[in-house]
Amino acid sequence: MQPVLELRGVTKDYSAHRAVDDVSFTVQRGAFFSLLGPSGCGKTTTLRLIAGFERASSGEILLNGRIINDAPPYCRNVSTVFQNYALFPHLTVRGNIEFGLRRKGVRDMAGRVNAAIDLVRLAGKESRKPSELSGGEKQRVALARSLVLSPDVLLLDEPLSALDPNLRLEMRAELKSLQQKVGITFLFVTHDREEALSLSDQLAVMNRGRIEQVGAPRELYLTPRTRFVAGFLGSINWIDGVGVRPEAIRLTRTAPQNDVRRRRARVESAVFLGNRLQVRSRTGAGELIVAEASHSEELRPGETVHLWWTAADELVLPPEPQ
Amino acid sequence: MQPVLELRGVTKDYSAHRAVDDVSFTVQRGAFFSLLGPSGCGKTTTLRLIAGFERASSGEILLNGRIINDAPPYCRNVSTVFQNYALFPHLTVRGNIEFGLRRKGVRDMAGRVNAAIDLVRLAGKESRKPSELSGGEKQRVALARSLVLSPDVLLLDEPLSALDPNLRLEMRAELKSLQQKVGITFLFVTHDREEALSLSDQLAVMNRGRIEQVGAPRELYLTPRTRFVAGFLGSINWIDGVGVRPEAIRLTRTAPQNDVRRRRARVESAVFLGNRLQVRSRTGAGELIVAEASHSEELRPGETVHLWWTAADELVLPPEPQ
Amino acid sequence: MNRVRAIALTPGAAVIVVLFLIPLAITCAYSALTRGAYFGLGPPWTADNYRRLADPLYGMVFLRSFALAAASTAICCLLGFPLAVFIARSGRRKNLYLHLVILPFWTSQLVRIYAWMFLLRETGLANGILQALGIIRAPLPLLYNDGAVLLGLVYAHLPFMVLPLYAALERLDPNLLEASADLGARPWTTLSRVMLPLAAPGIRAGAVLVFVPCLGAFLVPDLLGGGKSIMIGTVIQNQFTTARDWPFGAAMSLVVMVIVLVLLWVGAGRRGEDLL
Amino acid sequence: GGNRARRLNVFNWSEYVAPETISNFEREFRVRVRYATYESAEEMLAKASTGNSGWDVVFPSNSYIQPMASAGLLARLDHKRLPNLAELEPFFQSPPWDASLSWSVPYMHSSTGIVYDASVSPPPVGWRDFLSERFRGRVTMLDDPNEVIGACLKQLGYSLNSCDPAQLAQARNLALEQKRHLRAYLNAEVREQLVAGDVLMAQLWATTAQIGIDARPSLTYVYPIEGFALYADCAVILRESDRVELAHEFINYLLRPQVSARIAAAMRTATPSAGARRLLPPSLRNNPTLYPPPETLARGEWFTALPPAGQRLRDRIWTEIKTA
Amino acid sequence: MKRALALYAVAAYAFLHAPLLILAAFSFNRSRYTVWTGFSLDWYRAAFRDHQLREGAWNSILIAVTATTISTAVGALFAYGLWKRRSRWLSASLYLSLITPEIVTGVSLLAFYQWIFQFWRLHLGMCTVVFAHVSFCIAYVVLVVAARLRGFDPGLEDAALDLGATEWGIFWHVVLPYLKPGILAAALLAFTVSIDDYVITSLVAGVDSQTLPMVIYAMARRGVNPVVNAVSSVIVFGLGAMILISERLRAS
Ligand SMILES: Nc1ncnc2c1ncn2[C@@H]1O[C@H](COP(=O)(O)OP(=O)(O)OP(=O)(O)O)[C@@H](O)[C@H]1O
Ligand SMILES: Nc1ncnc2c1ncn2[C@@H]1O[C@H](COP(=O)(O)OP(=O)(O)OP(=O)(O)O)[C@@H](O)[C@H]1O
Ligand SMILES: [Mg+2]
Ligand SMILES: [Mg+2]
Repeated sequence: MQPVLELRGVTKDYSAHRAVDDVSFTVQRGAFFSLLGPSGCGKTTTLRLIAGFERASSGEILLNGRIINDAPPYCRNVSTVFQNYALFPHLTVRGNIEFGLRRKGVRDMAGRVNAAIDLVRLAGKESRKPSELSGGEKQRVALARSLVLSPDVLLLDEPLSALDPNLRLEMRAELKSLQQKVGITFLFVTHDREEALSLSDQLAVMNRGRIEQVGAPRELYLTPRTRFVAGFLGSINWIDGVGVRPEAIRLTRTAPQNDVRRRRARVESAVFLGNRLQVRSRTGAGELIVAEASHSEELRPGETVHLWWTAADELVLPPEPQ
Repeated sequence: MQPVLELRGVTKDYSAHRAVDDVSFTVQRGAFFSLLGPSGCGKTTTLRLIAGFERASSGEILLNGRIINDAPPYCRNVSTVFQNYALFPHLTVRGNIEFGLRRKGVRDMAGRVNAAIDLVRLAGKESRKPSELSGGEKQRVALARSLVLSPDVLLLDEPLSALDPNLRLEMRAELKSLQQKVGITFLFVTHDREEALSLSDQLAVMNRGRIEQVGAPRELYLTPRTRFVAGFLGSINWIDGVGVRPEAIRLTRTAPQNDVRRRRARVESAVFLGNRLQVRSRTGAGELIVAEASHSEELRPGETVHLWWTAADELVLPPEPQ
Repeated sequence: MNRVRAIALTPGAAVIVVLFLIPLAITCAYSALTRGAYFGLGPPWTADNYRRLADPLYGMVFLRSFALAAASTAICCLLGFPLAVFIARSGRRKNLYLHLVILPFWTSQLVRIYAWMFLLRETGLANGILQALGIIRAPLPLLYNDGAVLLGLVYAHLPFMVLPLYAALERLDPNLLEASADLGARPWTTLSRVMLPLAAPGIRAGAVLVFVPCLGAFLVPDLLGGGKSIMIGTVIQNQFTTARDWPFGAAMSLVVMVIVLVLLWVGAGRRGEDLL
Repeated sequence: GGNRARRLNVFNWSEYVAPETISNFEREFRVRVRYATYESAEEMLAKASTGNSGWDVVFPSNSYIQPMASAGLLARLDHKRLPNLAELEPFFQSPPWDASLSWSVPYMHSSTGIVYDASVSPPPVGWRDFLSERFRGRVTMLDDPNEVIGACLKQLGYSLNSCDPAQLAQARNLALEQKRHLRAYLNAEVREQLVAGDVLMAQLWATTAQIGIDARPSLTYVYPIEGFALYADCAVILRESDRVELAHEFINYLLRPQVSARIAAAMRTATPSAGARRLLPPSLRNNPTLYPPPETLARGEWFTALPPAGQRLRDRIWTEIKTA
Repeated sequence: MKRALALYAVAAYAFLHAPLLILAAFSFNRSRYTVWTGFSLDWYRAAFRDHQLREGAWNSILIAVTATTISTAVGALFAYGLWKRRSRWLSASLYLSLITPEIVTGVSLLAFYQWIFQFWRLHLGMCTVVFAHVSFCIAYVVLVVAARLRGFDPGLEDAALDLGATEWGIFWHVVLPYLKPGILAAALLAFTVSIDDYVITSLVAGVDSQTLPMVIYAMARRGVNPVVNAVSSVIVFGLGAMILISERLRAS
C-alpha cells in the first residue's frame, strides 16, 4: 500500500540554526504515528513542514505519493492541532469549530459540530470566546476544530498536554476509536511516554533535529538502538555499561539466589508515586540505582537492601558518541 | 508558625458562572503545595486570585497574615508562571528573565540571570525572541523569569507540561532543591499525578470550583475521602461498590488461595505502557476490571485469568451524590 | 500567496500612481520652470528655484517649524497615550469613547480655532474665569504666542495620535500586563516597559500623522499665533497664493518632502524597522 | 440642451449679495444660478486659469483684471447688453485698471484704513500711530503682505505698489519696527476682538469695519493721512463661458440701482453705482467709512498688478518680517 | 491607576470638547459676536434658510462618506498587501503622499485633471473631489491599519490556512475581524481629514461641489457669523446622535 505521508531527507534551517536535519520516515494510511523527542528537538518544525507553514530547506515531502513541497497549506488535506492552540479570538467555541466546515462549504454542519463539541466534553460552553476558557478547554477546542474536518492526516502537537489524566484517557480512547472507525491517519507529538507507547502503531524518536529510531512501541522500548532512545522512552540505570530499567530491578531485604545480577545498596530516598514507590539507593561503589517497589513496602532511608535483576533484563548498547 | 498563604471562603463568579466556590486552604512557609483537578475546575482562577489579577467575589486572601484582597499584583511578593507563558514578545530570553530583577532595582543581576538560564537549560538561546523558541523552551523561560526573583510564594500553573519526561524530571529536582535550599513556597498546579504525588508536601484536589480534600499525598492516595478524589489521583476499579486500584490487583493463570477477593475474567486487551502492561479484562458478570502486569507477561486477548486482591487493598467510600 | 498580495495592492497602487505619482511628476516639472509674468508658469527650464532655496531665511523657517512640529508630536504622544489606553481598556464602551475623541473634529477647523480664540483672548473665557475666581488681576496674554500655537497644534492633532495608538493598544494581550505587574512592575513601569514597546507601531504611525500635518499647519500659527511667526507650510502656501511663484513653491515643497522622508527613513531604519 | 442654456454659474466673494438677489434674478429670467463663494482671489484664479472651471461670472479685484485679460481668461464685454453701465459713478465708468471697461464692470469697492476705539484719545490719524507706545501690544495689522508692506510704503511716502528694492528695504525695516508693537497680524478675525474690546486699533478694510462699527458704535474708521489702499471688486465673464448672453444679463441686473442698493445696504459694502447710492438711506449714503469725501479719497491709491521681480522681493520680505 | 486614568480621560475629553461646547453655546447667542447678549434661534433659522450652507454641508458629508468608504477599503487591502511582503517603493510613495503639502497636492492634481480633461469632455465636480480625497485619505488609513497589523499573530493565518481557508478566506474571516478596531479608527480619521479639508478641495472642486469648509473659509474672509456655529452644531450633534443610537442597537 502507498504510504499516506513520506518524508525524504527533509531539512529545515532557521537563520543560524538547523531545526530539522535530514529527516526521513513514512506513515501508512490509517496509522497512528508518534513523534517523541526532547524539548526543542524539532518536532513542531517537522509538523509545520508537513502542514506547509514552513518550506523545507531541502528534501521532499510526499502526501499520497505526490511531492507537496510547494503546495500551499489549503491544498494539503492535513489538519493541525497547534501546540499553542491558535484559536480565533473573535469567534466563539462553536465558531472556531465551524470554521473549517464553512470554508469547505459544508451545509448541514450542526450535527457534526455538536458531535465534536460533545466528544471534547465542551457542551454548554459553545458560545464562549476563547478568552473565557481555561487552558485545557482551549486545547480541546483546538482538537475539536481539527477533528471535525476528518482530514487525511491529522497532525497533533501535544494535543492533550493541558488535560487532566482522566480526561486525557477519555480523549485517548476517542482518538483511538476515531482512528479505527474513520481511518484518519494520526501524526502525534507528545511528551507522555505512556500515551505514545499505548496509542501508537509506529513511533519515532527525534533528537537534535534527527530521527534516532523508528519502530513499533514495544520494539523501541525493549530493543532501543541507542542509549538516547533507551533513556528517552523510560528511566534506565546504567550499571557497568549495561542498561537496566527500574521496573526490572527487584528489591529485597534478604539476599537473592545466586544466578542473578545483584548489588547491595543503601536506600537514599523512597518517593511515593501513587501506584508505586520509586527507590533511589547507592551501592558501596557510589553507583546510584533507581528501582521501583510496591507502595505497601516500608522503606526507610539508610536501610540496606539487595537489588537484583536477570541477564535478560539487560540492554547492551554502545555509549553515545559525544 | 504563621502560614504564608491562607484562603478563607474565597469565591469567584464570572458573569454566568462560578469558577471558584468557597475555597479555603492554608499553605505553610516553605511548603510545596499542589493543586489538582480536572480541566476547567478553577485552578488557574484560584492562582489568579492569589496573584491579584482577579478580585474575589467574596472571601479573604491572606499573605503573611495580611488580607491582600485589594492589593495590586505588584505589591504582592508572589510570582506566577503562567499557563500560557505570557512572555514579553519584544524582549529576548535574557530580557524576559531580567525583567523582574530590573523592576526591583537589583544591580549585579548577570550572575543570577545566568544561573537561571542554566537551570532551565537554555544557555546559548539567551538572545532569541520568544517567537523563535519551541513550546517547551518558552515554558522554561516563563519558569526562569519567575524563579530568578525568589518570591515568597511561587505560583506555578502547569509549569512543566510542555517538557519531555527527562527534562521534566530534571526540572522537578531543581524545583525541589530550590524549595529546600532557598525556602520558596510553591503553589503548584499540575495534571501529572506522579509529579504532584512525588513533589508535594500538601496536596489539594479541586472539583467544580470546590476543594474536595487537602492532605499529604500518601494520605489522599491511600485514604481518599470521596470517590472523586480516589479516582482522580489514580485509576481505580469499582467492584461491588468498593474501590481497588489496578496495581493492587494481581493477575495469575492459576487460581489464588482462598482468603482473598477474586474474580475470573477474560482478557480484552493488554496495552504496553513501557514499564508495565495495562490489562483490561471482563468478568462473567460483565464487570470491566483494569489490572497491571509486568511487560514480560504474555497475555493474549480472550485468555482467561484470575484476578485477586486482599481486603486491605480495598477502598470503601460512599457513592458520589449526583 | 503572491496573487493575493498583488490583488490587495493593486487598487491602492493604482490610486498612488494615478493620483499621486503623476501629479508629483507634474510638481517636479513645475519646480524647474519659470514663473509667468503675473501668474502661471512656463519655459525656460531652470534650476534657479532650487538655488534660491539656499537662502538661510528658509532654513530658519524650516528649523523653527521642525521644532514646533516635533514638540507638538511629543506632547500629543504624552497626552494621547493614556487616553488611548483608557479607551482600549473600556470594554464595550470603547467604540463610543473612540467616537467621542473624533466628534469635535467634524466641525471646521476654522470654527474650532475661533472657539479657542474666544477661550484664550484677554476678554475670553479662561481669563474671565481666572479673574472671577480672583486668581489673577490683569488678564494673562494667553493668545498670540508660541504657547498658543503649540496648544492649537496639539489640540488639532491629538486624535491623529489617539486613534492609531488605540488601534495598536486594543490588541494588547492583557496577560502581558498581568505578567508585568506580577514581576513587580508598578503601573507606570508597565506602561513604559511593556505597553510602550508593544504599542510602538501605533506610536510611529501616530507620530507621522501628527508631525507631518503640523509641519504644514498654517491656520493655527496664523490665528492662535497671531501670524507673528511663519511655518514652512505657510511659506509654501504663500508661493502658490499671494506670491504666485509656483515654481519656487514646488521646488521648496520637494526639498522639504525629501528631507522629511529621509528623516523618517533614518528614524525607522535605526531601529531596524521598515517604514510600514 | 436647452436646459443648459438657462443656467448660470457665478463665483463670488462671500457676503457680497443680498439674500434675495440671486433668487430674484432666477425668477425674473427663469434660470438656475449656481452660486458659490471663494476665500481668496488665488482660489478663484487657480481655477479660472485652467480655462475649464465651469464658472461664467467671477469677481476679481481690480489689480487682477489686466493680468487675467492678458492671459486670455476674460471675455470682452458687450456694452450694448449692459445699458445699466450708465448708472456707475463717473470715476468707475473709466477706472485706471480698465479704462474702457472692456473686460470688467466695477461691482463694489472699499479701502484699507484704521479702526480704533473712541476710548483712546487723542485718536490715531495715520499709520505712524502703530509705532506709538500708547497702543503697544493692543493693535493689529492685516495678515497680508501687500497691505502691511503697502501701509509701510505709504507711511514712508512711497507708492503702494512700489517695487523699488531700496524703498522696499526701508518698508521692511519699518514693518519690523512695527511688528514689535503689534499684538498680531489678523484679518477679519480682528473685528471680533475690536467689538469685545481686546484690541484698540487695527488695520482693516472699510466694509469689514463697518459691520463692526454697527455692533459697537464707539468704533471709528479713519483714513490714514499718509495715504491708503483702495480696491474694487469687478464682475467679469470668463472666456470659457458658453453662456455669455446670460452672463451679460446677470451683470446688467447687478448694475440695476435697486439691486445694487439692496446689496450695499444688506452687506454694508460701497457701491460704485451713483444710481444705487441715491437709493440708499441717508445714514448709509453719506457713511464716512464707506464713502469718504473726495479730498480724502485723493490720498488713496489703487492696488495694481506687480511684476514678478517685485512680487518675489515682497514675498521674501514678508517671510523675513514673519520670521523676525 | 484605573481611577487616575478615568480622571485623566475626563480631563482629556473636556479639553477636546471645550471648543465644541463653546461654539454650540454661541450658536444660540443673539449677537453675531462672541459677547453673550441673549438666547435666540435666529442662527439656526438662518442656517436652514441658507441654501449655500445647506448644500455645502450635504456635499461635505456625501464626499466624506464616499471618500472614507473607498479609501478605507483600498487602504486596508493595501496595508494587508504590504504586511505580507514589504515594498520599499510603495511605502515610500505612500509616505511621500502624506508629506506633500496640501497646496502642492491640490495644484498638481488640478493640473493633472486638466490634462486628462483635454482628452475627454469632463469637468471638475464631485468625482474629482472624491478622487482627491481618496488620494490623501489612503495614507492615513494604511498607516493606522498597518500599525495594527504589526501585532497580528501569523499563527492564526496558519491555522486558517490549515482549516482550508483560501487566501481570501483568511483575509475575510480572520484578518478582517482582527483589524476591525484598526479599520474603525482609520475610517474615523479618514472621515475627519476628508470632511475638514479645505485647501485641496477648494482647488479641485467644480461648480457643483462646494463643500462646507469652502463656504466657511469664504465667509471667514469677511468675518464668520454664528450661522456657521449653528450648522456645525447640527452636524456634530446629528452625527453624534446617530453614533449613539447605532452603538445602542449594536449593544442590544
Ligand atoms: N522561528 C524560529 N527561528 C529560529 N529558531 C527557531 C524558530 N522556531 C523554532 N526554532 C528553534 O528550532 C528548534 C526546534 O523547534 P521546535 O519548535 O520544532 O521544537 P519542538 O521539538 O517542537 O520542541 P517542544 O517540545 O519544546 O515544543 C528549537 O531549538 C527552537 O529554538
Ligand atoms: N474570563 C472568563 N469568563 C468566563 N468564564 C471563565 C473565564 N475564565 C475562565 N472561565 C471559566 O472558569 C472555569 C475555571 O477556569 P480555570 O481557568 O480556572 O480552569 P483550570 O482549572 O485552570 O482549567 P485547566 O486545567 O483547563 O487550565 C472554566 O470553566 C472556564 O471556562
Ligand atoms: Mg513543539
Ligand atoms: Mg488552567
